[in-house]
Amino acid sequence: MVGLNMSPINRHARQIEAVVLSNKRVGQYHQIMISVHDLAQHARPGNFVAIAVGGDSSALILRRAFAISRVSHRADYGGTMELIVAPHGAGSRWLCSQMDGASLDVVVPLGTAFGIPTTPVRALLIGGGYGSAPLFGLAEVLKGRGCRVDMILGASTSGKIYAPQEGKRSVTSLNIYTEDGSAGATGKVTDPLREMIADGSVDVIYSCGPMGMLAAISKIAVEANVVHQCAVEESMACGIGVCMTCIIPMRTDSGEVGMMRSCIEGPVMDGEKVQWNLVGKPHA
Amino acid sequence: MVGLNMSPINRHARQIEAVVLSNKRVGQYHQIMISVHDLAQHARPGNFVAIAVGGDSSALILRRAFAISRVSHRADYGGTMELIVAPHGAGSRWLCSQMDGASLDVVVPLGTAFGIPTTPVRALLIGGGYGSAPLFGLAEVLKGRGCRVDMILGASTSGKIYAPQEGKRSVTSLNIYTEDGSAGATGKVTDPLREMIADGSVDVIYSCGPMGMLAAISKIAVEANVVHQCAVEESMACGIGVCMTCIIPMRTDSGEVGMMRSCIEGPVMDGEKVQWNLVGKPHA
Amino acid sequence: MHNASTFDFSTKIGHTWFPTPLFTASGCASSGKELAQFFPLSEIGAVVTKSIALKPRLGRPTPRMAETPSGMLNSIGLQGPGIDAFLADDIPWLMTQNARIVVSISGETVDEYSILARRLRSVPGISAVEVNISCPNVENRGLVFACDPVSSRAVIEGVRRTIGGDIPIIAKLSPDVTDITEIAREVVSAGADGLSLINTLLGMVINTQTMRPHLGGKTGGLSGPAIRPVAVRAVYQVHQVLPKIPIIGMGGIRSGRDAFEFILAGASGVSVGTAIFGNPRAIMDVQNELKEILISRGFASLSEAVGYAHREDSTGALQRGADSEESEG
Amino acid sequence: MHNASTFDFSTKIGHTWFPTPLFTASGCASSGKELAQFFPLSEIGAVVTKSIALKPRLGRPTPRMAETPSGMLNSIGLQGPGIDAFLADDIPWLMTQNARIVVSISGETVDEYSILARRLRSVPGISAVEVNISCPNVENRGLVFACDPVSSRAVIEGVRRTIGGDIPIIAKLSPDVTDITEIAREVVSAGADGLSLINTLLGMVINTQTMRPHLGGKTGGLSGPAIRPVAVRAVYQVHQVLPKIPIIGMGGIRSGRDAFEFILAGASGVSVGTAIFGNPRAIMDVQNELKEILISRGFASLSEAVGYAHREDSTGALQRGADSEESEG
Ligand SMILES: Cc1cc2nc3c(=O)[nH]c(=O)nc-3n(C[C@H](O)[C@H](O)[C@H](O)COP(=O)(O)OP(=O)(O)OC[C@H]3O[C@@H](n4cnc5c(N)ncnc54)[C@H](O)[C@@H]3O)c2cc1C
Ligand SMILES: Cc1cc2nc3c(=O)[nH]c(=O)nc-3n(C[C@H](O)[C@H](O)[C@H](O)COP(=O)(O)OP(=O)(O)OC[C@H]3O[C@@H](n4cnc5c(N)ncnc54)[C@H](O)[C@@H]3O)c2cc1C
Ligand SMILES: Cc1cc2nc3c(=O)[nH]c(=O)nc-3n(C[C@H](O)[C@H](O)[C@H](O)COP(=O)(O)O)c2cc1C
Ligand SMILES: Cc1cc2nc3c(=O)[nH]c(=O)nc-3n(C[C@H](O)[C@H](O)[C@H](O)COP(=O)(O)O)c2cc1C
Ligand code: FES
Ligand code: FES
Repeated sequence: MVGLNMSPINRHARQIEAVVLSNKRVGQYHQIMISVHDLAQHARPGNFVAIAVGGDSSALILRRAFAISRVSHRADYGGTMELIVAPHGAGSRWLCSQMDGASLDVVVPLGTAFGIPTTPVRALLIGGGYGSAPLFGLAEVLKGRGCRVDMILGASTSGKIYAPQEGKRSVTSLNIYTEDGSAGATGKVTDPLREMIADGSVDVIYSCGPMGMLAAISKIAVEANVVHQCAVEESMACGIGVCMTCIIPMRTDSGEVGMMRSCIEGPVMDGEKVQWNLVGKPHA
Repeated sequence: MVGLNMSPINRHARQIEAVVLSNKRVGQYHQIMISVHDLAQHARPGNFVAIAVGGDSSALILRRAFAISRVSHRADYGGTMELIVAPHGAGSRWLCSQMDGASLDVVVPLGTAFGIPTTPVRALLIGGGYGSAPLFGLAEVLKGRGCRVDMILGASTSGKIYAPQEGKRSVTSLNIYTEDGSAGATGKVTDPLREMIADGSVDVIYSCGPMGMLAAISKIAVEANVVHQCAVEESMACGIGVCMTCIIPMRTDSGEVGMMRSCIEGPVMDGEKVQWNLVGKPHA
Repeated sequence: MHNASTFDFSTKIGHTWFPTPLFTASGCASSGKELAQFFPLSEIGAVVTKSIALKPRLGRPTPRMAETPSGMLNSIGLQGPGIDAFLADDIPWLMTQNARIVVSISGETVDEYSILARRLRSVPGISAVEVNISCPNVENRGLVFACDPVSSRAVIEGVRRTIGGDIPIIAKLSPDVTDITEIAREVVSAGADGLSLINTLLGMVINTQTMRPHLGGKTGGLSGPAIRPVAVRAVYQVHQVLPKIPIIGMGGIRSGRDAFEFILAGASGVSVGTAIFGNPRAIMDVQNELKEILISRGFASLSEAVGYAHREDSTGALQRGADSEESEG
Repeated sequence: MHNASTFDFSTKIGHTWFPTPLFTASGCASSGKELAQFFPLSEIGAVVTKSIALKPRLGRPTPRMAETPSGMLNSIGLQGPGIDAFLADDIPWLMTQNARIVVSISGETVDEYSILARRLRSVPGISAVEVNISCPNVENRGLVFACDPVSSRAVIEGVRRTIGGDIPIIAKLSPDVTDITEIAREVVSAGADGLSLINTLLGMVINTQTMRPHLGGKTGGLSGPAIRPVAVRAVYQVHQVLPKIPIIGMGGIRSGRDAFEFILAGASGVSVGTAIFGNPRAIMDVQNELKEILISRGFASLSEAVGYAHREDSTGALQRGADSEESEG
């Protein structure tokens, strides 16, 4: 097994007022840049933010979770973060409608981060839809550690592929799959997977995307005995570990099934331990 | 009694999308101009608008009522309406925070209007706080009919007196009273009233303001046998006559007490008929 | 895919058919007059009138309402003109509009309900009677009829006996009970042809300025989107035990999606109440949206969708349009 | 005008004093660890832990939550480590934080509650036990204990007998009953020192994509601002009949104004639950705001304000600050 550093969870989390610095449409997503001051330095690829939505008299009482896509430093604003937001329901649509200068109530940084290998490895990053968002930040870090970084992105259609020009610089290879063939190859990200990892040419897989995709990757990774870190996505009420709504069935060290909170013991989890067949199923 | 024309109720009411053309702070109020297209021509002094507040995912499910202050026509936008809004609770604060270009969901015009005399009369207009808003539009109409228009405005403090320069043109005399003496005379609008109407020099009183003020004016008007039309303010859930929350106890033609809807049988009501002592009291 | 012309949107309560499943909620549309300027009343399923009592009533003092998060409290106290004036004025006017009419009645004793039913029996133009039993029973320490199975049964039996077999009876239940299915069973076995679920929840707001209960009547009825999950649960529970009884679902409906939720839970009609206060055309909007959703999901008729959420979980089960992108909002 | 230094913010349940009336709501703060990084747990009245069962439980399948207008549904199914692991891990940790601890217990049978009480009896550092009786009674067709006066009494009697007289018992009631004052009287006469009002309302959301109940557990508990008027009403009703019994009020509290509303209705403590999910520091914010409001209204102590909305309507009555301009929002 590759040695991976897990960063301590939520130790630096704070509730802050973040200003929207820019909000651009990119395909079917919005690329939203917010100022987060010195909290930027504590964010690791895989961490997420929880944002209050709907304004002062909102009927939406829960925060919405979004992966931190990239962190940077701007001379004028200090630390900034980029989010890639799909306008899905009322909350994310509200967020996508916020204009430059709007102020957001954000709790950040939250959750586990992708484990970073201590030695250079060959990494395969697999993203589905907006799941690619945190992978570009991760790619940068991995490249900085001398890793080889291959990336596969997939989505139903080209507008749902998020692959910014700047991001591609950190990637050794990038392959795109769409189900309707509107960009890249026609098919799913799992199509080339077995072959790519069969010959032992990949040390670790990092993935982020829909649960079905993560489960399929996990199956293949387990068969090929490749480490697989995946960022899961379960409905979250609190995002900070107190409500128990976001649980994922995992094999514990004692071999039993345990219900782990994906907000605090995740979102990045060990794909091999997740009991994919038990997700959303009644348990004894 | 002076002959007064009551306009038919809500016949022209429509639900429209109105754009905010301007929003200025004036003392403790916001003067908000909205475009209402051809509905402007149907609005009469005393009518009100009902505005949805809080945006798309608002927890505030009821409309907020505001008197129409003035109606005008702008070459670029067609019919416009001006509202004078006090930032009171969540809904009115939201409205006051809307910027130029924001679009509002408005039902307009609603309710009864001040009766306009068919012959020139001597009219006294009394406004409390933002209650002066509809009186300036009324003053214009009365002046157009050759009436003498005296006005008394009152509030707790100067910032709550709304008396725009343009509005004063239609008024023969204007007297201001504040309780803290920060503008005009120190005292209440009712202080000079008995004297002003004692000598038969006033044919009709029009009033708009807090219920306590309207009740006090009514008492004096009844004693002096002067017609008194007042615009009342009761909490309204629907604004269109279907919910029965906004009722005011009135003496009916048969002499009994009836519960009249202030949204549709008001807000302009005959002060003499309102049973002020029964407002908010349990009835047999 | 079915289309608007072949789709069957009608619904049935007792022997009466309604062309659409959209009803006004009692007390939220008065007797229809004020809404008629926003849309033709004949286009919806029926106007359900404000609950009418035997005698004229002045109702409760103001304030009669308080807005609450995503809801409101009301305490009207059944203000109304009494049955005589109602029959003389409101029914004939509604008939001129070609509206279908459901008359809601309320009483203070079991007998009063029967007397009201007798007055309605021979009135032409009434499609159904809704019996609002969420009223205090003066003969039983003011305990709300709908909170007691025995009183609930007595009221419905009385109305059934008096009104005869022609006019359908819809019993309107309160959610403020330990087991709403128990009350539902009682009123159905007592002769109710349908059920209206739910009336408001008992609530209170304290005015933090005066430091007293805000409403003139102290407590009030909670309605609006805030209560929707409670209403959907009630409809689901009752449909489960009485799958053949038509239910008019209500509680916070303000979009076609909301109405669809009630239909899936087991309602064969829906009422729009509080949403009218925010949008005078709400019921028409809900009606159009609901029809569109049902058609786009491939249902040939409303009745096919009624109670669809109860179907067994099996791979063989019909999985309609689960990949569609309609918003949950 | 009193000021922060002389104002008495403390509250008492049984023989136990709490320095402030702010409690976390059970199940909304886990065992406190995750909140400790946002504020020191010792600053609030007490941490009420997630209801703990005898054995470890995995709980219900996901989805376990659905957001609803101004509220949410949850269906956790009392996932937890069981009493042994809880006592070994969570209590000692909370003690290192100098937090006051209220342990919430839940059982499936009357006996289980007693066994849990016996386990707690000799554990140092526990300020009170909250008995969550909104759980299905497996010995009585799964009927929720709190929905039945007989079962409610049996649970509290059992806990009282087992735990002895030292640790105060707080019974937590469900609003899903016809008459909450009846249950309140039963549990108080069975030995409860205080009451927690209210637990969640039973609700359901149907997923209009899958056309099935959205939650893994089908129904869930409704919480948040949406239910506040129901909770305030329950507190008001129970305080009216049991004015001497301390009540911890909860249901949608997210500001000092909301907490003040519960205090006026008759609560001598308040819990913050769902609001924590939207704002990790919510309970501290509520605590600071409540204190400020009470002082600005001229109360010398919290206890002076408890139930203030019940005072008689008379011109002689104290009318504090009715002209102040604090917002109702
Ligand atoms: C760790 C994590 C990271 C995420 N990162 C991103 C991202 O980078 N970009 C992005 O566009 N989206 C991301 N999501 C999904 C995003 O949180 C949801 O799309 C969003 O919450 C939907 O809110 P809504 O009001 O628009 O939709 P609604 O469907 O109206 O939301 C209703 C409720 O369901 C919850 N919910 C709905 N969909 C999801 C979902 N897919 N996952 C979790 N909760 C959901 C909401 O939080 C809300 O409480 C992430 C989710 C998680 C848990
Ligand atoms: C016919 C009419 C004309 C009005 N004209 C004006 C005007 O020109 N300018 C202006 O500033 N205000 C006016 N008001 C008052 C205005 O409607 C309220 O200030 C506003 O509704 C408060 O809403 P909120 O959300 O800010 O306050 P909140 O107190 O949070 O509102 C809570 C609920 O109470 C109702 N409510 C609160 N205060 C009042 C009130 N004074 N009257 C009626 N309902 C109330 C609200 O509509 C809402 O449903 C008028 C009211 C009526 C009935
Ligand atoms: C202002 C108001 C008045 C009401 N009056 C009655 C009534 O007279 N009779 C009745 O059965 N229900 C009455 N209701 C309850 C509604 O018919 C309906 O059951 C409830 O409001 C839930 O639906 P909604 O959330 O769509 O309003 C009233 C509700 C409101 C808000
Ligand atoms: C996610 C969640 C879990 C809960 N778990 C429990 C529990 O274990 N025991 C309990 O007595 N109440 C539980 N409750 C109910 C709360 O303690 C509280 O009574 C209710 O949510 C109302 O308060 P609120 O609106 O402030 O959340 C839970 C509530 C939520 C939202
Ligand atoms: S979202 Fe609350 S515990 Fe994870
Ligand atoms: S506000 Fe509804 S009847 Fe007047």
